[in-house]
Amino acid sequence: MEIGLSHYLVLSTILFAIGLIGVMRRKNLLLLFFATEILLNSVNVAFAAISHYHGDLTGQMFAFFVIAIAASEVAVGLGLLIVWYKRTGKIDLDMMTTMRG
Amino acid sequence: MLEPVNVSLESLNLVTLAPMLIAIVGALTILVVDLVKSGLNKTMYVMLSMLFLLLDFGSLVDFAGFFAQNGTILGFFDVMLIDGLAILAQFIIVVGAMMFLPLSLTSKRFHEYSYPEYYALFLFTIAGLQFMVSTDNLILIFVGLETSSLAIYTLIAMHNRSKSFEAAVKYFTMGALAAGFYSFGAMVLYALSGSVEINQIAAVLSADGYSNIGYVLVGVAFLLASFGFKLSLVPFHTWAPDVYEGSSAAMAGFISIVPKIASFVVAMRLFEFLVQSGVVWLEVTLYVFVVVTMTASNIWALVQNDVKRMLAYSSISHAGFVMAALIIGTTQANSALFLYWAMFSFTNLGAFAMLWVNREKSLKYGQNSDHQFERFSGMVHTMPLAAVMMGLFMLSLAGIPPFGIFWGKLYMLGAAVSGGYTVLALIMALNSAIAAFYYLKLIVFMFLKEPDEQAHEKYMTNASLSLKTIIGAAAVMTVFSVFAVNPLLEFITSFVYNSGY
Amino acid sequence: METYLYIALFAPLVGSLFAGLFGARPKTIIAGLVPTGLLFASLVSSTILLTHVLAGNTVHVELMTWMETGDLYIPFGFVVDQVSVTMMMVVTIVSTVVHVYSIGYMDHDKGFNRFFSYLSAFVFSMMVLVMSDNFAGLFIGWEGVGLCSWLLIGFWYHKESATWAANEAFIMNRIADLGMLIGIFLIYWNTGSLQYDQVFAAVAGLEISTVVWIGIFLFIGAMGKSAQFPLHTWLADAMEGPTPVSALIHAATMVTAGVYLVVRANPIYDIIPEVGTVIASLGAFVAMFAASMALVNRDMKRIIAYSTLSQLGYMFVAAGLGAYWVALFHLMAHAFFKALLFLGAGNVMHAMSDELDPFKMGGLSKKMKGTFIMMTVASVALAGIYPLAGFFSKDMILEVAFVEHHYILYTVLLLTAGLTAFYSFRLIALIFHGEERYKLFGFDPHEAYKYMLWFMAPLAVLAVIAGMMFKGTYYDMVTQLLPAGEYHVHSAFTYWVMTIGTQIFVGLAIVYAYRKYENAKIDKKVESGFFYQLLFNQYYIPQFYEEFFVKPYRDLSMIFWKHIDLKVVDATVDMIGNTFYKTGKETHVMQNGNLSTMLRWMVAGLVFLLVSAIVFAKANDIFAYMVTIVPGLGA
Amino acid sequence: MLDNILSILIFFPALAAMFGFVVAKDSIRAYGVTVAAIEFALSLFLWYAYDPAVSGMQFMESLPLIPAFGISYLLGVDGISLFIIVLAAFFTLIGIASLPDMKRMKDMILTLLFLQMTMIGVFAALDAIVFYVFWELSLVPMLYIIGAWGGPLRIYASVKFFLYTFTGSLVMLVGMLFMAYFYHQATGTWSFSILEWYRLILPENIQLWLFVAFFLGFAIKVPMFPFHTWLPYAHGQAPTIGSVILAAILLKMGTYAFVRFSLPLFPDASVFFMMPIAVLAIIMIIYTAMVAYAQEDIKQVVAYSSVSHMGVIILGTFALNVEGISGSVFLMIAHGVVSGALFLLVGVIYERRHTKMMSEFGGLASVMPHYATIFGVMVMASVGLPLTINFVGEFLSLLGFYQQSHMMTLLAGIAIIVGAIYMLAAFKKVFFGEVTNEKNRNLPDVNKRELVALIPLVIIAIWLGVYPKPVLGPINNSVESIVQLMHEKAVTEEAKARIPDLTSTIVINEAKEETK
Repeated sequence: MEIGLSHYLVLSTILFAIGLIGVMRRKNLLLLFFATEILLNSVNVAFAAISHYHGDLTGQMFAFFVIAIAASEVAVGLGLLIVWYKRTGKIDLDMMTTMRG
Repeated sequence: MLEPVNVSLESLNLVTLAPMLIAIVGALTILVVDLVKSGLNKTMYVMLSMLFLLLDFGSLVDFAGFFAQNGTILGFFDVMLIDGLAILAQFIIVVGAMMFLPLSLTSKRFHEYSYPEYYALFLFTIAGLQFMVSTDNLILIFVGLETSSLAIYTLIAMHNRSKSFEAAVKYFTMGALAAGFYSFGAMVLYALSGSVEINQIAAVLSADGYSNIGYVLVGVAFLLASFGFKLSLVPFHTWAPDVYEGSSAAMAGFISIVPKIASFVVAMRLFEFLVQSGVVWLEVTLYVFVVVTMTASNIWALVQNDVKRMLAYSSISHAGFVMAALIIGTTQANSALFLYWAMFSFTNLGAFAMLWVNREKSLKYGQNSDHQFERFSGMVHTMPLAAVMMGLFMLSLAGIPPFGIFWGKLYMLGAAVSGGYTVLALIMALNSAIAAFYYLKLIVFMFLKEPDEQAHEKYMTNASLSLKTIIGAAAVMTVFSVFAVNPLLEFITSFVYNSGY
Repeated sequence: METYLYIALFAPLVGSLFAGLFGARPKTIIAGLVPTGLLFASLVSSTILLTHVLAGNTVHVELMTWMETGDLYIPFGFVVDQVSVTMMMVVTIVSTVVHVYSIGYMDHDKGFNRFFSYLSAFVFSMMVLVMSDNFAGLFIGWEGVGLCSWLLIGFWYHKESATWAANEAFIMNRIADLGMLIGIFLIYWNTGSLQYDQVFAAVAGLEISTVVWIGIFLFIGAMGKSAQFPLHTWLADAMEGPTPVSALIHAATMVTAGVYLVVRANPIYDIIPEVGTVIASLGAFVAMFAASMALVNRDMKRIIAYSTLSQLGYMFVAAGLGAYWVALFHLMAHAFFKALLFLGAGNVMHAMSDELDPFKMGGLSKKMKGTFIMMTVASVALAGIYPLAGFFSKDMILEVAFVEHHYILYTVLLLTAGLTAFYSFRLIALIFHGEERYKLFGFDPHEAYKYMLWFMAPLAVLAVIAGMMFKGTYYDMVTQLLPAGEYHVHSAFTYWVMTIGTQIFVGLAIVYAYRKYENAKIDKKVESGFFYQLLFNQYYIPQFYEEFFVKPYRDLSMIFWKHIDLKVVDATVDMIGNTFYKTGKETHVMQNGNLSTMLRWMVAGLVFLLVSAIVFAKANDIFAYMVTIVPGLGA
Repeated sequence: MLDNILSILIFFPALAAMFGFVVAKDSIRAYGVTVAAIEFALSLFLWYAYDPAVSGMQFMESLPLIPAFGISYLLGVDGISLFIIVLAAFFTLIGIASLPDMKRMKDMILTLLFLQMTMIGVFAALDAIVFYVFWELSLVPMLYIIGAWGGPLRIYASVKFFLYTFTGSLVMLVGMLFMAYFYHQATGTWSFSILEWYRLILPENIQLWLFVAFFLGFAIKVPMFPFHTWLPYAHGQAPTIGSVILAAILLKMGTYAFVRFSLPLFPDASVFFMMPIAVLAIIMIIYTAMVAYAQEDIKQVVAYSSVSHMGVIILGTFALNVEGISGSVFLMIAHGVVSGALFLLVGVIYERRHTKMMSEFGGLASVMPHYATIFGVMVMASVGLPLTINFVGEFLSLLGFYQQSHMMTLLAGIAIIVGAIYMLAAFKKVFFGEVTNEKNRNLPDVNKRELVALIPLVIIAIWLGVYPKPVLGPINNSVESIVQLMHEKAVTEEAKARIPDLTSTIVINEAKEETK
């Protein structure tokens, strides 16, 4: 069986779904960040595959930008996480409900 | 084998990058100055940033003149697209930034303003947003979006209160999810069309006759979800109230105006061609979004106990109102969007600035939030002028003529009526009536209730000359907006029309 | 002549305003004298105008425009012609007498000044009513007398019964005024004018049904003012006002305005004899109906009021049968003797410290000789004994009924004449004859001031001679304007039988009344009888109105307010507002502050979008699939 | 001066109010009275300079405001608006002059001056958007007056007043935009000028929809049944001055707008909706009169009586003939005078006793005879006694409508009965009988300050009742031109038949003028 574009796309979709489920289920902030990374990277897989399929480099370029942005996101996110942890000693999402309504 | 790169510098038209570069250079300059000599006063940084923003503004004026004569400018591998929308949006972004920046010159000391990084990040935000609006390349939009967003997360967090961290984390996490949606949506469109340029995608799709409509819709659904987050459409709006509450009033006001106009422009670029080419699903979905966003957020705003949170919901509602322009899609509607947002900027600036000057350093015992309605009880007795100002802003937000937002509302309703969306116009009109209730609530507290004797609240503790000036300017704009409407409208209409929207 | 017209019209107004200046101050005699003097001037002017009219002229002036819009043009126009001058004379004579009388009668009243202001204002309104040359002007006077009547009935405003009666009178009149107003509208839209001359000229050319409606609505107006059944209850209650008021307003002048209206509108009613018959029938009914209530009543003023009502019925019979001049003649004669009767009653009341029950009086003739004579004269005139005024006017009405072949009406009226004589002399007997029962109740009666009696004398004289002396002159004058009609029974024999028979019948009634009531015996058995109770309670009509109109109105008002306005209309509005607010309250918990929930909302939104997108894109396929799995869905 | 007199009339009080912020508190009443007196003098001058023979707009001012969207600052008065403007200036003057001492007097006076700007603006505006601006803006000062100086439920009442009217007028705004859109369709240019709109002939079905949209805005303002429930609250809670201005002027905006917008713009729809509106008007007249009768609070009686009278005005307006419309316009002024006076009178007693419950009073006629007299005059004017101002309006309104429907007029005529019932009952409860409540024993009669306000009103109420011509004449001329316009514009046969053709009349009138 040859691996075609659709396989990559299915893989990407599955990864994205996993990411989504992670985003919804995770209560640990760190793991939540992991889930968002999975989301972004699933798209990268698809971009690379589509780029190859179209014979066009734009998709790969997009993937690179996504990687870069994901990296900076992690930087900012972890920074926030650390500060949060320093202030509260927890990284549990359920503790973060002072604002509501 | 790769072709040798052969690009002439002229075709790059690097000057199209000038406005953003000015902002980026400004940010870097501030950082460099800090490296050379640290511990400088915040006033220096504010004024430095203001200067760069002014330069930015000057370059925009230049572009505007150029556009008026020669039309749309492309540049930098045709990635940059300086059309009327881009210029109008950048005007609002830069002017908005210039109006909000002086709000950091408070009389009380706030943690974040002593850091030069704050100003650098602020300028990065502006640059990111400017990128976002002046391109139709999905990659650059993404980059611009994330640049500005990441900077804003940090800016919010720098307020250094536990609520602001919570707000930043919430905003950040949801933003990350939205970024995922965006990239997935972009991926689907790229897969269908082989391009990331919006106009080319449009061309390919229509040449194709929208044969893959199902996949197109999936892609559009993801993009819509992503921009729904940025534009705070219900149910992607949940971050907004918390972020507004968690950040300082100045920051909240900024978030309510400047990033949103950028997202509007991108949404116009992305969705309007689809609506125009008869993608009924998108039209219906947008219709539902507009109605639900306006109505639901209005209803939630009714029950708020905190003015800032109420204003957050009100901003959501206003965004929903303006989104109607995307459905109507006529030049009049798109012009109305810019007119509305320009008017909204001044009024909202005034309202948030009023909250900002009333800000206490820390929460008093028994207070849940900074700007509870009760704090404003009987304000007209203690601070009549301030109360009148705040009242003006509330009336304007409620759409009472002849104050600013009324004209935007009028023109938008006019566009809806002319576009044949009568029911939509009625729903929009009636929503204004619901909205009037919560704006009135603050007026009731300020004007109709007696001051709470026990509280001994002090208003305007955070005021300084620059803040007062900003508020005064906002009030003048709000009251005398009627004289600004015609020139603005003519300017906006010609720019929007010449950009093909 | 115009000057005299204006003096006749405006002198009372000036008097009223003058007295009004002193309204809130303690009694000033000048506040009574000046209006009286001015009224006398009005009387003199009226007399001059009368001579002018007798010479065959009329005066018609237009003071100024009142309303002018579209095709409508209403001026303040006044006309002195044969009919109006008659009314003017009646009004000014009676009111001059009443004014003078009131100076004495209201001597000790706190509201002396106020009283004269109201009284003169009434005269002014009445003059406007009778002198106007158009229906709108008539309506001004119409409502003006209503207002003054309200003010004067409720003059002693601290008395609950007085104010209640005042409001009742006003509101009942308003009901009728609505009819009048509709009549005016009908006239305007069909003839294009409200001026008498133009209307009467145009009315002949209208469809008969329209004229019928005009006639009916105008008569409804007349029914209110003249207190015809079923709008009659206010008149008896109006006796709460000071007695001079009863004499002037509720006997001599205002209540006859309805008759005046029908007489004035004779060209309309001439076209529609059917309506005339209805009016006459109602008049005859009221004559009998009112007289029956007068038979048993134990309130001196109410008895006279019912008598007035009964006489108004007579007038309507005449007017309804087309004998307008007869109606007007009886109106005039009645004004004189009825005013006299009331003023006499006023004297008695003064003497008896406002006691009204004649059973507590008796034998007053010794103490009050003048009053006794005058009241007797008035009663004789009322009973229609030759040669007093009542004979000429009232028997004429009987003849009219007979000649016009309305024998039922004739019979009713004849019987009523007997009743009239009976209750009139029942009253006289109870008050002036028999034992001096008042002593039991500790009263110390005294005769009224001399000048009051002197000023009543002209009325007494008129009551005696008006019929005899003026009938011919009057007839010649009035028939220049009103349709002439000699109502003579063709056979002399019948005439004499009728006249003498009537006289004997009336005489017997008088004798019976004297015999029965001279000693004021109260027959318990009769009193507990059904008919007595029925009559005594005024046929239970006031109770009926209270039970079926007043109370339901009050209750319905309460229901409208408490249950409809507050609980339905307003509550709906509030409910709409509250729905929004409550929806907000219920749903804003979705913003529970938990990041996970927020993220889930976002994903839910995405899923919703995706699902709807797919459904939309695959709508046709899905439908086809549904058709296959659920056969019979139809394509 | 004359070219800009309307602008001066509108903005003079507003400017004066701004300057008034500087005036010291103890001198503010004198300042307010002076300003209002100047304004009133200006309005009288306007009346003086107005040419009653001309039926069209006078003192027109035009200034493009937002030409890109066809909005211009267009002002003008005709016979219909002239007198309401004078009345607005007059009521502000006597309102300020008779203001009792209260807390925050300065705020009150400045608010009243702002309110005056909006009131005069509404009646002088000939551009729909300018009209709308003033229309909405008038809510704000009123909200403050009711909400800050009102009774215990003042906040509820003021917010309800604001939101209710605001909601209605938003629908009206959509209607206006539609109208402008149709104008744009027909001519290719945007315009919100009412005079331009007059020239537009719309198909009937569009007229119907637009009529409904405008109707909602106007009906809530009037207020018509069943949109009237804000009014009793507003009146019940408002301070005296608030009720006076509200009843005398603000409510007239709605009825005025019917004459200015609904009739000439949508003649066919007006004919189509004539009967339904007449039914509403009759419900208003009878039902609210009955509700008024049930009230325990004297002010509520007057408030509901307002609604009832507004029913007659509406009925006259929808008579669609000169008699009816002239009558209704006249009745607007008449009702302004009379209800304004009645609210002032209620205020007099409220200020003395701080209660408005009728059960607290009784027998006041002997304690306060002058007060009772003035009250009595106004009660009689209110029940529409001839030779008082109200009668002229009511008579003409009903007379006018009689041409359209006999039965409806007969039912509406019940107004004169039920009106008498509640008014006389209330008058009786307060003034007649013995003085039972000791607190009422020594109440002072009306003082000079109150008389300053009341005497002129009494004079007007009688003067215009006896001699309405100076007011009725100009009204008539302008109404004639509107009716003629409607007749000419009417599309359907029925409308043509219902709306009289005045060509001959107008020619005759012109001939008359010439011979004069």
